[in-house]
Amino acid sequence: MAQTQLAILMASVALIVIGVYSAIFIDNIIKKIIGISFIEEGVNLFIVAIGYKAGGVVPILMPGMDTTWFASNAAYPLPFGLVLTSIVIGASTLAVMLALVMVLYRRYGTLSTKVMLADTSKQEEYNE
Amino acid sequence: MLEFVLCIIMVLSAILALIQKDLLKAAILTGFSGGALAVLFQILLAPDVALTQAIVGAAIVPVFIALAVKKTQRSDD
Amino acid sequence: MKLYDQIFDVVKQFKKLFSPGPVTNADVSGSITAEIFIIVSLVLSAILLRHVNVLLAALVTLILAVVLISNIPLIPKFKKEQDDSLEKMLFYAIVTLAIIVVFMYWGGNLV
Amino acid sequence: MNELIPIMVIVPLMAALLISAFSKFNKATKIFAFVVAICLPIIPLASNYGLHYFGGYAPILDNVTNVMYHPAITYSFTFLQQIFIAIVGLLTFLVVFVYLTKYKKVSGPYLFLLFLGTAAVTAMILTDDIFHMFVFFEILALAQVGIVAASSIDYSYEMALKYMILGSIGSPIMLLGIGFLLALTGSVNVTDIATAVHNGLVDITSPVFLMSLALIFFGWLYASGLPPFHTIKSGVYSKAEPHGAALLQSFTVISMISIVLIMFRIFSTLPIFEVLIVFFSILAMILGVSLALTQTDFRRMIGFLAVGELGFIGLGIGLGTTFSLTAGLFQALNEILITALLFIGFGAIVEATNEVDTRKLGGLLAYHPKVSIMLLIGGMAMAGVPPLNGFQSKLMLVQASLNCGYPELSILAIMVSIATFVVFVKTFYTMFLKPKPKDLELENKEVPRSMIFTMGVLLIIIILLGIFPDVVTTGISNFVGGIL
Repeated sequence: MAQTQLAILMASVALIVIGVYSAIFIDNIIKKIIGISFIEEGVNLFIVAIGYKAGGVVPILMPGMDTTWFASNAAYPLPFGLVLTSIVIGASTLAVMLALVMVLYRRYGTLSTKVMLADTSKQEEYNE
Repeated sequence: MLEFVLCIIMVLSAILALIQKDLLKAAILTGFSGGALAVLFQILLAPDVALTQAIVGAAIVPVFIALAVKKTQRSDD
Repeated sequence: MKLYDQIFDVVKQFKKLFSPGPVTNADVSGSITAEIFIIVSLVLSAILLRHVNVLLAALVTLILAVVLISNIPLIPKFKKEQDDSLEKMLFYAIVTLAIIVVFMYWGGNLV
Repeated sequence: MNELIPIMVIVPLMAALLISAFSKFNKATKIFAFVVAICLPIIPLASNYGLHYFGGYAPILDNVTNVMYHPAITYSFTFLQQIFIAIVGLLTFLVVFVYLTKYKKVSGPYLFLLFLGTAAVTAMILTDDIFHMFVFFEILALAQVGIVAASSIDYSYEMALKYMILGSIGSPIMLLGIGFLLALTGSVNVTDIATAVHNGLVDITSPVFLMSLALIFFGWLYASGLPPFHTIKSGVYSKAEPHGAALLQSFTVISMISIVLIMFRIFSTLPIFEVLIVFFSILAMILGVSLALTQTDFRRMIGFLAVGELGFIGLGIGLGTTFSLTAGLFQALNEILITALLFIGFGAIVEATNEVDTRKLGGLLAYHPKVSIMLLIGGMAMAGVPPLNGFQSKLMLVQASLNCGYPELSILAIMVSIATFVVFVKTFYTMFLKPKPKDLELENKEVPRSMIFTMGVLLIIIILLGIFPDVVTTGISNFVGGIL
């Protein structure tokens, strides 16, 4: 079952690479934000894959289970707890970014990063 | 076997979302990617994470993006 | 003679740096200070390579000094590369990430 | 009285939630915020040192291997945490005070963000759990973005969005590094990880361990605003309201030292760790100060200087001896105070003149003598002029790098100090001494008295720390001896 873990790792690396690619090369700001959120998903997938145990069971102790058998067969639950937090943080970050984009769209009328988030130091320094 | 299919679905829909011209389609494809990830979490023995990811990744995030698209513009040019 | 002209030309190029507004002498002298500071400090930090290899440090220091001095004014170029546009910030962030990762993977045990 | 340790995080967090919920009642909110803000510096000073285990799960001793395991999220509270939490609490109090006196109608969300940021940095420096630190680091990033976006300065939304986009690359990368560490050791407790590394349970030459260092290091660069993030960090400072910027830079410094101390405890066995930190610190000093010299917007100039000064902290930590670490941490404390003074002082000038370009200002010494004298002393403290605290920490850093056998670094540190001084002389001349330009209209606006009070308090601490540095350095040195 090592193939499963390998495939999962490949998929998470692919997601991270897609995210990094979109951060540099995609101009539309909403698509850029979508792309960057894939980095977060890839990292989450990776961390869950750490806790996975091939042929194991879900780390919930049901009544009637043998404790020693459970301890040697259950998946490692600590990474799952971390990912839960991370998912929620990612969603809230995405929401704040989209809200800022909506405000900025009203000012610029375009979604292009080159226009919206260009260098502003010259305009504001000497506006007369 | 299922996990390979899900990995491919997830990565493919991520790529497809980024090459769409229509941003609403991109939002829906993001939901596909998040949903596939949720099922993948279930296969990886993390049902609690899968539940959260199913709600957040497959429902809330696409809705957020769709709302943002509705308030701004739909086509990417 | 060419280097002299180039050094003399530096002040004119600083004018463009503050282009929309007036150029005061304090700003120009600050920029010249920054110019000298950046050359001296980069050369000085190149000397730190002597802890790796003395010959390498001498070579790098000399080459760096020649390259930096023959390329003045440096500050307009530096400032242009570090402006506020998101593209440049993202580009440099990701280039740095790639350099750190590659350096650590292949060279992490060499030091 | 170890119950006070979690209270340090809980009080600002609860205050933040209550204020944002009941911000309709203007008067009551003001009084409540003021009372909570006064409590913030007092709680750490009244508390005893010790450890706090959340949920009461005490460490478990493994009898076979004789190793302690920490199942609970642990807060450790020592002299270092005490002094930094007290200082950030004091700064929060001063900032909230300035904010409350500036506006008649307070904004609940803004106070919420200020208190949330304070709670987040307090938790970051207290915690002994690397994932707990990451969670509060993300909360801190959101609070910082909020503080920037809430200001009324032009282009603040753009800067906030840029900071968030860069952050949403930086923090998942850091989480990935934490994941690598988790995969290697099976724990997120820093003490457990450090024990595993030092006992040889982890192969420190393995690529996974090296990659975890690389990825966490990149996250640290984002958190502390060292290059390549120096432009965005200085931009964020210049786009926040002056009192907000004073608080933002303290958040940055504290998150920087709390992450770097964790990294130091885990990775200090790798020689390359110190090389990386020193390299980026040198880069930060050179780029920060040389860019500050060319700025005409004085808020931006302070922002770049603040980033350049972070290089000194990194230098002290990168050298890796007890003395240099003490110097670096003392420099961190000084920088929080000095930069806050400068941001608030220059903010007072903005408030009085409505102008941020040094080319359009001049002759302000006659109009605002108190502010200008205090700013001059603050600038001297940052550049390292003798009786002030910046001098003490920079002298320690120079001595430390000489002791380690790197005279180049001492020369570089002195050069950066001189360049910092040049920046101040130039700015002070153009703003305060140069004849007043004809088209500059000063409608005799007074600087708010609360700002002058704040600057006075900070200045007294700066001078006291400069004359009696031993009050702080002895305790920090003991702490450093404990982690080395």
